[in-house]
Parts: sequence; C-alpha cells; structure tokens
Amino acid sequence: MSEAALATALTACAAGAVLAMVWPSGAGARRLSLASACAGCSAALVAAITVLQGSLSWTWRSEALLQPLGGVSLRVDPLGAFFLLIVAVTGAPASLYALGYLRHLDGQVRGRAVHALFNVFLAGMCVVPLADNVATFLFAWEVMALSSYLLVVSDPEQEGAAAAGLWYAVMTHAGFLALLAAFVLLGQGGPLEFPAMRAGAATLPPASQGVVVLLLLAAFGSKAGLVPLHVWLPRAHPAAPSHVSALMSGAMVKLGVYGTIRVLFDLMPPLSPWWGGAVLALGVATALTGVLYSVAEPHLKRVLAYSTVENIGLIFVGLGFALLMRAYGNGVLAAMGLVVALLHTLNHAVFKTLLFLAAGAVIHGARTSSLEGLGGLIKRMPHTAVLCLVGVLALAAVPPLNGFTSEWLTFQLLVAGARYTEPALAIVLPLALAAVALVAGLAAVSAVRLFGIAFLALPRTDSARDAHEAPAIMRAAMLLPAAGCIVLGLIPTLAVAQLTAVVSDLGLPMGQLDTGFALVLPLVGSQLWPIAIAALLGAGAVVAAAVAQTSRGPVRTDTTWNCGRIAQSPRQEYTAAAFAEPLKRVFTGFYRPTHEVSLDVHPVSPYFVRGITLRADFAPWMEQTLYTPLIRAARWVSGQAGRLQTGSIHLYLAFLPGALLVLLLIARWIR
Amino acid sequence: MTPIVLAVTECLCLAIAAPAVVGYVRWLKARLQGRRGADFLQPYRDLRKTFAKGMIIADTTSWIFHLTPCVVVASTVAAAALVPVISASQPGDQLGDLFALMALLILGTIFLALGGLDPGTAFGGMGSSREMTVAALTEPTLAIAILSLALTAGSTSLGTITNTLLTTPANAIGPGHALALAAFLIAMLAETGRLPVDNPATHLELTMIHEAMILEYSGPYLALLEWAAALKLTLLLTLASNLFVPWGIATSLSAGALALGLAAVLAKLALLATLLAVLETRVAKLRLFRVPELLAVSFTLALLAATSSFFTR
Amino acid sequence: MDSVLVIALLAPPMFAAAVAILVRRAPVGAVWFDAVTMPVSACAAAAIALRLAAGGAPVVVGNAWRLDALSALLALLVSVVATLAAWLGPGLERRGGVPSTEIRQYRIYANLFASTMLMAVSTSNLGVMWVAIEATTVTSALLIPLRRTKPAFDASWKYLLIGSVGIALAFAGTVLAFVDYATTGGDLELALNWTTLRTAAPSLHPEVAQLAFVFLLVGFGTKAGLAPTHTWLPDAHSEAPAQLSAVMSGVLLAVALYAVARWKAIIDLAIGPAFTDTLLLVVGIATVIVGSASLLSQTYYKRMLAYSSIEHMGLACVGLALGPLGVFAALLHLTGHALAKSAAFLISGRVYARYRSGEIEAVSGLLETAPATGVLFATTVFALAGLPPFSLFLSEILIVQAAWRAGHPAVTGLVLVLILLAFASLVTHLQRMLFGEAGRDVPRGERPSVPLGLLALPVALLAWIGVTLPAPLRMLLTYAAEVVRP
Amino acid sequence: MDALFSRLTMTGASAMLLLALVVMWRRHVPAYVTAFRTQSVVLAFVGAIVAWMGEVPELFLVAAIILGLKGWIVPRILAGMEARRPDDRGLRPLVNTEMSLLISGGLAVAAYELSRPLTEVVSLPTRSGLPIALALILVSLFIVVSRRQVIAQIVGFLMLENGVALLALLGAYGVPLVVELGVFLDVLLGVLVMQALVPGMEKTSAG
Repeated sequence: MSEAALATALTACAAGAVLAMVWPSGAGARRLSLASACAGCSAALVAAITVLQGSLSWTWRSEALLQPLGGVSLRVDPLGAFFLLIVAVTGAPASLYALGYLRHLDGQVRGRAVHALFNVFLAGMCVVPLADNVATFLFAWEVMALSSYLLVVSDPEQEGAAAAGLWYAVMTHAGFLALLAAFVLLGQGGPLEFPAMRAGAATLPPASQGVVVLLLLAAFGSKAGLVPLHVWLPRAHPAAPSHVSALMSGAMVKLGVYGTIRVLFDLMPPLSPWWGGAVLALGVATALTGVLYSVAEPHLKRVLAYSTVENIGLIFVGLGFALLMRAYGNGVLAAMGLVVALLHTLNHAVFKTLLFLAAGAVIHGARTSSLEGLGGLIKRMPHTAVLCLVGVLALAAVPPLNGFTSEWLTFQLLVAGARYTEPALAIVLPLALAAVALVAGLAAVSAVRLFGIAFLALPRTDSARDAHEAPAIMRAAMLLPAAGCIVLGLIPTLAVAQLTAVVSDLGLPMGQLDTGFALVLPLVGSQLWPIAIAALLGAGAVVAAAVAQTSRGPVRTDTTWNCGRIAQSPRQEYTAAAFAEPLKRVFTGFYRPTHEVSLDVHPVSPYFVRGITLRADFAPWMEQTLYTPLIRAARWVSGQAGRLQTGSIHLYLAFLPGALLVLLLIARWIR
Repeated sequence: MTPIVLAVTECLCLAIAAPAVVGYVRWLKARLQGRRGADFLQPYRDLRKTFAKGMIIADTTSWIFHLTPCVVVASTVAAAALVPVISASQPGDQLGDLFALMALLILGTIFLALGGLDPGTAFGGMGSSREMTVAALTEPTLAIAILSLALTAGSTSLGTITNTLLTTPANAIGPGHALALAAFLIAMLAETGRLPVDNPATHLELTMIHEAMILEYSGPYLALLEWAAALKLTLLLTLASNLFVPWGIATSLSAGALALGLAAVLAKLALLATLLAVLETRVAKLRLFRVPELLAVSFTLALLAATSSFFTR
Repeated sequence: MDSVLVIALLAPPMFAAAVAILVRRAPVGAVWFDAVTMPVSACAAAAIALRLAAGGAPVVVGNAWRLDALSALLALLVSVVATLAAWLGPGLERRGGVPSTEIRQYRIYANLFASTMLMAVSTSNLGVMWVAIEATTVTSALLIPLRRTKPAFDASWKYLLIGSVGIALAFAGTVLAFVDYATTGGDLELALNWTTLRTAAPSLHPEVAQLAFVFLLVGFGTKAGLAPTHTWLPDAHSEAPAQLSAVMSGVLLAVALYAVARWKAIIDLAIGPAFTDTLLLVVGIATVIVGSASLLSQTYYKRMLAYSSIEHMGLACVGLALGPLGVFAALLHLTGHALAKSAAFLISGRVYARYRSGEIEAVSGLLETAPATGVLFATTVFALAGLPPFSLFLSEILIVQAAWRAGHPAVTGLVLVLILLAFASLVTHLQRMLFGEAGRDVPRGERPSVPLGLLALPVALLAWIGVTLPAPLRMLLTYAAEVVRP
Repeated sequence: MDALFSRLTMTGASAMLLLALVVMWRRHVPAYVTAFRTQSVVLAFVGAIVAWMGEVPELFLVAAIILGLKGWIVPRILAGMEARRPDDRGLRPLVNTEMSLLISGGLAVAAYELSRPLTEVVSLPTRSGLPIALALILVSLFIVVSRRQVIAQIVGFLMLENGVALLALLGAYGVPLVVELGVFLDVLLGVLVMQALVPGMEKTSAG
C-alpha cells in the first residue's frame, strides 16, 4: 500500500516535471504540472500515514542506479514517514497555491521551468527521508539543493536574487561537502550503507566521533539554518517565489532536522553529554538570533525567514535536550525531547507554510514586500487577513493554536529536565528555559508587528491602497494549513500519538503521553486540554460580545480621535521600524544599530531645516566576523594563485626545471 | 459536579471583586497622597456609566477593533479560571498549568496591541509597541519564577503547587521561595501596567502604555477593557497569594473550609493591594528604557530562586 | 578483424585531413566528408570498447597497435569529442561567414590533431606514444591562432614552447626507462612495447625507475596541465577557437594523463605504488589548489573553464594516486570531464558569437538573450561543479572516499575545501553571466537548431552516466583501472 | 677498444656540452645557430662512432639523418628566421653571463649526482658520458628559461632534444628506430610550426 502510494508520488512529480516542459499551452502546463505535484503530495501523505499507522517499514534497492556508490536504497520507517508527511502537508497547499500564484508566467519559458523545478524539488524532498544509504541520501539531497537554488534565482528581476542564490548555493554546497566527509568518516572504510553504519558506529574512535558530529552539525545546520550558518536563509527566502519559500521553510529546512535525528539518534550510539549541551546551546543561540532579527526586520518575507531560524532553534533545543538525556541514559526524557522537537517541526511546517503563502498573497496583491509600505490590507484582502491572523497567532504561540502546544511542551521539557537530572546539568537548564521564554515573548512581538503593520490601520503607499484580494484558489490553498493550525492546536494528541511510534522505533521508549484530547505529562504532573481552553475562550468572547451588544448606547463611526489631532493620515502611523525601536534599544549590543542622520538646511541659515533623512540599519556583525574573513581569504588565495600567471614565458618555463628539482628532491626524500 | 460549580463561582468571584480591588488601591493611594479619594466602589459606578454610553468607532478601524475587547475579556477570564481562589483542589488544573496561564495572558496582550494598532494612530502604535516589549521582556522572569515553584512542588500545575506547599510548609522557608515571590511581584507589576513600569493614572499620552492602546475605545468596549485589566490585576494578585502563601485556602469542600478560604483570600488580597498602593505612592515611573533594568533585577532574583531550590532539594 | 577495427579507428581523421588538404576550392565538401568520417572512428572506438567491456582480449595488430581497456576508454572519449567538434566546427553553419581558408585550415589540423591523439592511445609502443603526444602539440599549436590575433599567436607560442620543452623532458624520462630496460638485457627492438616493458618491469632498477618517473611526470604533466607547469593552458584554451578548446580541454589533457598512468603502471611494477602515489598526490593537490584558487579571480569565461580543467586534472591525478578505487574514480572523472568540458567550451563559442566578448562582465542576461544556450551552459557548469545527476558528482564522491580509504585524511579535507572554493567561484561567475541586463546591441532570442540539439547530447550522456553508469562503461572503467593499478 | 670507444664518445659528449655553454656567453643570435649546427654535427659523429664501435649498423642511418636534419635543414630554417626578423641583439638575457655559467656548472654537478644510479646500472663502455648527457639536458633547459630571443629559446629546445638523443645513444645505443624516426619528424614539424608562429607574434606586436 505505502509502496504503491510512494511510487505514485514520485511518478506524479516526475510526470509533473515533464508535463511542465512539454505541454503545448502554458496554462495547461501549469495546471497539469501543479495538479500532478499536488497529487504526488497527496499520495506521499497517504504513504506516510499508512506507515505511521501501521509502524511498518519496507526497503527497496536498485543496483542499477548510482552503482559505483553502492546503488539506490530506500527504506521507510516511522521517522522517515513522519518527515515525508511534513513534505506532503507543505507541498500540497504550496502546489495548489501556485496554480493561482504563477498565472502571470503562463506565456514564459520561465514559468515552465519553475513548475518543472518545483516538481523536481518535491521529488527530491520525498526521497531524502527514505534514503537508506549514503549514495541515495546525497543524491536526493543535492537534487533538492540544486532545484531549490534554481528556484531561488528563478526570478532574476527580484532584487538581490542573484546574491541570495550565491549565498545559498555556496552554503548548501559547503554543507553537502561536510556531509560527505562525515559519512565517509562514519563509514570507516566499509560500505556506505546506513545499516552497516548503524552496526559499526559504536566502534568509531571518540576523536573521529567528535569530528563526525561537528561535520554533521555543520552540514545539517547549514541546511536547517543554525547560527551562524543561517545567513543564506533570510536572503534566499525572499528571493524565491512564495510557494517555494513556503516549501523551503516548511519542509526543506526540516530535512536538516531529519538528517540530524537520523544520524545522531539512529546511526550513532549515545554521544558524550557535551554534544547534547552544545546542540542545546546552539539551539538557544539560533532561536534568540532568529527572533531578534525577525522583530526588527522590515521586509515581510525576511521577517518570516528569521522566524524560521528562530523555530529551528527551538527544535534544536528539543534535540539537544534529547541528546543530553540519551547520554545520561534517561530514555523517557530523551524520548520526550525528541517528541517535542518533532511536534514543533510539524507545527512550524504547517504555520510557516501558511504564513509564507499569505506573504505571497500580500506581495502579489499589494506589489510591495516591505512592511513600511503596507498597511490597511485587512479591508482590501479580508480573507487573506483572517488566514494570516491564524498563522500569526500560531507563530506567537498562543492558545488554542498549534504553535502553543509545542511551545508549552518545550517549557515542560526543560522543567522536567531541571527536575530529574543531576545538578551540574540542571543548573544550565533554567537558563535555556529563560531564553526560550524570551524567544516566545519576542516571537509574540514579531507576530503583532507583522500583522499589525501590514494588515491594520491605513495603507502607507499607493500600491498598498490599490491592493486586491488573492484569487480563490490561492485562498483555498491557504485554508488547508490554516485548518491544520487549528486542528493541531485543538487536538495535539493526533500528532503526538504518531510521534510516540516514531521515537519508540528509534529505541527510545515513550511513557504515556496521549490520552484523548488532553496532553497529560505524568512526569511533571501537568496537563493541557487545548480544546477546553478554546471552548472557554470562545464562550468568554461570545459572552463579552453579547454584553457589548446589549448596551443601549448609540454606535457611530467617526473620524479617528487620536487625542484630538485632526486629519488622520498614514504618515502619523507607527512604522515597523518604530515598533521595534524599544527592543533595538534594549538589545543594542546585539543589533549594533547604525544611524546616519543628514540634515537638509536652507542656504540662508542652518536653523531652517528643510528635511531630515535618517538611515538606520544594523551592522551585520555575524557576516562581518565570520564570513568576511573567509571571503577575503578566498580572494587572497586567488590573488596569490594569480601571481603564477604573470604572462612571462620565462617564468612559465622556469617552472619546468623548478618542478623537476622539487620532485627530484621529494623523490630523494621519500626513497 | 461540585468542583465545577465551585470553579465557576470562584471565577465569578474574581470577576466581581476585580473592580473593587482597583478601587481599593486607588482609594488607598489617594489617602496616602493626602487626598480624600473615592471609595472602593467607584470603579463599579464608572463601569456602569461607561457601559451605558454610546460608542464612537474610529473610521480607520477594522473588525479587529471589535474583536479585541472580546478576546481580551475571554483570555483574562480563561486565565482566571485556572487560578485557585478559595479552594486548592480545582478543575482548572485539567485545562492547563502556569505556562498555559502565561500564554493566555499573552493572548490578551497581543489583541490589546492589535487593537491599539488598528486605528492607525501614533499613540496607539506607541502603546502597542511598548506593551509588547515589556510583555516580551517579562516572559523569562515569569518562566523562571514558575520553574522555581515547579522545582519544589514537582509540577507546574497550580493545584499541585498549592497543595504541595500546604503539605510541606518547610518548602516555603528559605531564600528560594521569597526570591521567587519578589521576582514574581515585579514581573506582575510589569504585566499589569502598574508603577514604576506604567502609570495607570497618567494623562500624558507620551508616557502611556496601556492607556495609549485603548485611547480610541469608548462605551461598552472601553468598559470591557477596563474591567479585564482590573481582573488581570486581581487574578495575578490572587495567584501570588495562593501560590506563595497558600495557607487558609480550603482543602476540603466543607462550608467552613470554604468560608475560611474566602476570608483568607480576601485578607491576602487586601494586604497585597495595600502593598501595591504603598509602592505606587513611593516610587516614580521609570523611563521606558530603564524598564529592562528593573526586569533584569527581577530575572536575577528568579534565577537565584531557581538555583537555590537546587541546593535545598 | 582487429586490424579492421584499428584502421576504422585511425584512418578516418587522416583521410579527412588528406581530403581537406587536397580539396582547395570547395572546402564545404571536405567539411561534410569530415562530419561523416569522424563518426566512423567513434563507432570503431565504441566497438572496441564494447568488446573489451565484455571481457574480450585487447585489440592487437602486430607489434604496433594494441588497445586494452584503458586505451579503448581514451579512444572512445577522443573520437566522441572529436566527432562533436567536427559537427560543430566552422563550415557547417548555413550562414557561417567564416573564410574558406580558415575552414580548410581548421579541418586539416583538427583532423591531424585527432589522429595524433588516437595514435597516442592506440599504439603499443610507449616511445611512439611519446612521439604522438609531441605531435599533438605541433598539430594543435597552429590552430590556436586561427583568427590571427596577437594574443592568440602569443598563447600558441607559449603552448608550443612550453609543451615541447616539457614533452622533451618526458622523452628524457622515456629514454631513461629505456636505458634501464636495456641493462636488463631484453629485446631492444620491442623494448618500449607495453607488454615487453610490463614483463620486464619487475627487474628494473629502482633508483633509475624513480628518476625516469620524475622526468615523465613533469614532462607529460606539462601537457596534462598539472601544476606548476600548467601555465600555458589558460592562455591556449582561452585563445583557441571554441571547438579546439573543447578537444584540447576535454581529451588532450586526458591523453597526457593517460601517458602518466601508463608509465605509473610500469614503474609501480618495478618499485611498488608508494613512490608514484606520493608524487602524483603532491602534484595533484598542487594542481587542484592552483586550479580552484585561480578560478575566483578570472574575468574571462574561457579562462574560467580552463582553470576548471586544471582543477579537474588535479583531481584525476589525485585519484590515480589513491589505489584501485581512486584509479576507477579518476578514470570516471576523466570521462565526465571530457564530456562536460568539451560541451562547455563548445557552448562558450556560441556565447562569444552572440556577445562578441570573452569577458564575464560583458556577458550578462544570457538567459534572456539566448535561453537555450544559457541553460545548456549553466548545466555544463553545474556538471563541472560536481552536482548531480551528472557523472562528476559520482567521481568526486568516489575520489573523496578513496582518499579517506587510502589513509589520507588531510588530502580528503583539502580536496573538499578546494572543491567548495571551485564551486563558489564557478557559481559566482555563472550567475554574473546568466542574469542581469544585456546590452542593447546584443541580439535576443534563439530558435531550436541542430547545434543546440547536438550540444544537449553530451549533457544527456553525462546525466545518463551519472544516474545509471551503464554496465559496459562500468566494466570498461573497471578493466581500465586494473591496467593502471592491478 | 672499449677504452677508445669510451674516450671518443666522452669527447663528443663534452664537446656538445661546451657548445651549449657557448650560448651562455654569446649574445649574437647567429652564433647560437652555429653552435647548434656544430653540436648536431658532433652528435651525428657520436652516433656514427656508436654505430661503428657498438656494432649497431642502423645507427649509421640515424647519424645520417641527424646530420641532414639537425646539421643542415633545421639550422637553415633558423637562419632564415633570423634573417627575416628585426635585430634584437640588444636583448640581454634574463640571467647575466657570469651567473649563467655558474648555474651551468651547478647543473653539471647536479647531473653527476642524478646520473649516479644510472651509471651504476649501465654496463656499456659509453656509460661515462651519461652524466654529460644529463648535464646537457639540464643546461639546455636553462638556456630555454633564461634567454630572451625567440631563436635562442628554439635553439635551447633543440639542444635539449640533442641531449636526450645523446642520452639514448650512450645509455642504450639508441632507441628503437621507429621511435627515432618519429622524433625526427616531430622535431622537423615543431621547428616548422615555430617558424610559422614567430612572424605572427612579431608582426602583430609591431603593428
């Protein structure tokens, strides 16, 4: 059943890619290829759910493909199936959405290319979680990377697309090479098959174990966007078409998480606690970095991209915690950590897909992507606004939406960890808890800022004033993840029940976590009953509304009061930059803001100011400290190498005896 | 059945008592400042009057403006439902724990901020921005305070925390508990917009936080928001008293115990409200950009509390 | 049968050259003759390769010609790439505008060039192999300044002088090995024959063998573009006509490396592989460093491709030093590189024809002005950067794996870093060419055409090899690797 | 007999090395061509001696070809090139004469050291000339690197070929004939192509 579904999924994606290129009419190519992608996602969803329900696993091998590296080998287990599910739930709405979103590309070859690459991208992402040997994994991984890179640069008119593509390509290739090195090390000279690695990993000497973990963190961290390898993420996401951003943020980045889990929890034996601590610390740093930039960023999609960084950080907090607990032999807490990380992975996939799709609708409708240029869209794009509000509330992690449940579980996790482990470790966990709480708070700020500035109040520009609602198909596509946010928020046990199967398959027994509709954590004696909270909230709101309606006073609409100021205009509105200003001041050390004020004064006297220009920006210190030296070093090396090529034939000729001499010396030396 | 009835009653009690707490604080402050002051029932009169008034809706607003008061009330009531007031055993624990309560309060704050942004006025935006900043910075303090409670009680569930403290009062002795209480109280000041973070009685728009957000509200909506703010203050004060000093709370459902519980909670509320009034008379409002310093102090206290609970474990 | 095969392999390009020399008036006829005869050669090579892949005996004609799996692989690469170049060479376009003298000159020398390369790989005599490789320099040097510009003449001069001097050192190495062989008292007439030399190899004297190999490595390394004697390569490849650059970069370098591999096999039999492995590793790594480090600062796209060739030759050289798996990977790498690089150079010719400039800066908006060419160019560059589904992806992974298995962690790490550097540079330059605003005077749009289809051929082949690695090719590579490193 | 054989080849080889050194201190291009011509004649002479005393008759053919090709045709081509091109006598070598000679001396010492294993292995009477042949190879290489004039570089390259040929003659009484003939063909073609290229470089650089 699941084999057939999976074969259908891959075939559909392949067919979609081909149809996009060959179908005679542009519109037909779009419809067919995206419908095919959507069908593929549905089939993948069926496959994933079948496997998760039945906890089955099956394998498929082909020696004919990629033969020199050991052939193609696929295996579905619950962990892989769960990530397949994530790809599917992100891919299906994204492909539906693109049906309406990319209509304007119908006449162009570029449109066909985007559809074809989209299908290839999906297929690559479907294969990654199923790969059971290094060859398959790396191949699918690179197909995914290449197709997503091409999608990022698919709209060269997008400002900064080329630079974003370059960052992305280089970072992802660096990750790939680190991954290759790690796998080669992990293979210990034997066959690069996952089962063999699983069997042999225990014999890996500690030193190379450390190197492997470092390389893996670099590899998967560069895909997932761990600090300081996140730099490509806020560049690439805005450049890509929105449905691709959704897919990248919702699914592709998560495959970095998948890889980490697959290798660190499945292939490798328990590691030293230091690694768990390091991953936890990385997670915290990532979450804080992401959320702080997300709060201050003016570009709509970059806000979301940084928020992805933040959520990846939270997921890695869970993973780091699980690693720690696994190192200490506390299987139940390790399992809980993993469940929390996986649940947040799913939740984030759902709400971030929704938000990126909504951002696409906004950019599509209002033709501007800067928060400073938006405003008042709630009246012009009412349905998108409602859907976006759902996503934003999930992002802010408030009940009863899905972002809240995983956040709540993360808190519980850290409390339980602090309670049930040895003091040396327990003292560190409160700091993590505080950081996660701060992240949650700042995420709420970011969410309010995103929705409040973009959708509420008055439009700040003409293009925002003339914004139009997204086509029905796009709204319908957004409805899917929005429903997902609500359902997963109300009934988290739906997902948690599947996850217990996933973690127990990884050899981590899980205590009872799911009972009906409420999440019960016997370990910390807490429970959460989101559906009841939702009912309470609903009842309270209805009562409050009724009370407000019963008042007999007249209701009229009038000019905004604004403390007596007349002629309310968009210029009086609070801007996105102003909204973030208090936080920028509080975290000056992090943002390192640069201010540049220029006065335009009347020639008569410097006291007659005609205009003031303020340019405020942040110093990109992470890039400056880490990447600028690297780039400079590469340039320097390149310059040095260029000195060989002076053009003088005498120098060139002199290399001949030179090489002869050096090699003779080496020959003498190694004799 | 009885516990649910009791829970509803408790919630209603809080809801009804909330304006009185605010009125009491105002009265006491007036007395302390040498004014006569209105009596503690004045907020009820204000609410009645505002409810009866008509509403002017700013023409720049959207449905968010209408939704905000409802959600703020709903989230505050939901939070109140989680708080043990008279009885320690209560069904609110089924719904959620302290973290859920925190999240519910944040939900209210978010909608307040959205409501402030909706009319598009400068003051509204300013208030929203500041409110969200303060709320975000308060989160870690609250989380650590919750942690230090959870470490001694073994749970983040409110009922369990109260019960554990009642059964092992020794837990309350020591630096951890007091530090956590202090941290919690400071965080509470920030959460509820009291001095020195925000001045609830200010008339200067530039220094407002909470009031700036609700500038455009009038009539029943304003009444709902004012009442929700009062409820938030009351529920946090109740929370502080019943989590940190639970003695007197009813552990059985007998009438006597419940009466004693009611008396105890009223006394504790009065005490805390008095403290609040005294504090608000003594301190001046902090500049907005010094608020993080205050919160840092509170964070440090909470962290010390958490660590000290490791040592006493 | 064997002689028929060898004749079918070697004769067509010679015939074509002769026809081009003889037919003065109507060069088009000669061109068509060329386009028809080159595939014959390719078919012969394929037939030989298939036979060897099936485990058949080497193709032997007397003492002169002998093609084992290694030779067959190289012969196949040479003839396929030469066919492609013949089809896309000057003279076949409808509106060529190329002077007929140029066409004639191209056809004469390109065919001589191809036949010298085929001779180099199919002779059984290592001395004759040297002669043929020296002859490749002579035949190709005259083609570089086809357009008669000063930089082209300069580049050609550098190529000729450095190549000749270098190759003379290889001759010195050959003579040294021969002298050593002579002391063992074998048959002097067949002395440089591969089979004879192989049989006699274990009795060679270690110190002389080492000395000889150093000379051979420097000598043939010069032709193969190994550092630090690669310096002629960027100039020659960037100034030559695109079709010639394709053949030079795609297969000439491989043929030179083939010579190194042949001699390595002999010397290894004499003194064990450790010595040659170390030298090849040192030279290979130096070459990869030079190649990938230089890539970033290039401003001409053909020079960029040339440095990429240097990088890939370095990788192949490193692979040769890494034991049986490494040799297999190196040969697979050479195969992939031959296809990808020749396609890239041929496409670069189309780019030049459109933009009339070789500068990367001058070429912008390629995707807009010539979408198909742009996509093909990008594809070949991605293939060269080692991305799937192209076969260089496989061979790079195999080289890394082999380096680790051979116990060289530092080499593994260095190779990975250098691959990244090369990738970053290639993508940087590629993006600059593909995107941006094209100048007003650049013609826009292109319709489907035969050359485009032909150019898509090697790309498709690369992907096919990369995904499936067809069994005959795999066996051929395996047997070829066994020749180098049994 | 062997002693005489050894002496004669040794003398020839030394003469060849000396003629290479001539290029070091002469700045006059025609002198280079003359030195090369003379060297080739000496090489043919050595070939003839090896053919005669080593009893390898086909080497007579090789010697004759050397005489014809390198002693007559190639020098004529070079002289023709020299006549056609502008006077570049003013071009100083990259390395001055004293230094060049010192380096050549060093190279000769290196050649002795390098060829030590070779002379230990070879048992032919001509083996004592092997270091000289190797020295000639290295010195010619140095000529190519250090001379500026195009013709000097070509002469250096040709002397390098002569050195390798000498090495083959002395080490093993010559390589197989087919290879030898191939090498001659290559040399001839190479020089012809060089001749064809040089005007292109000159003309365009002048214009």
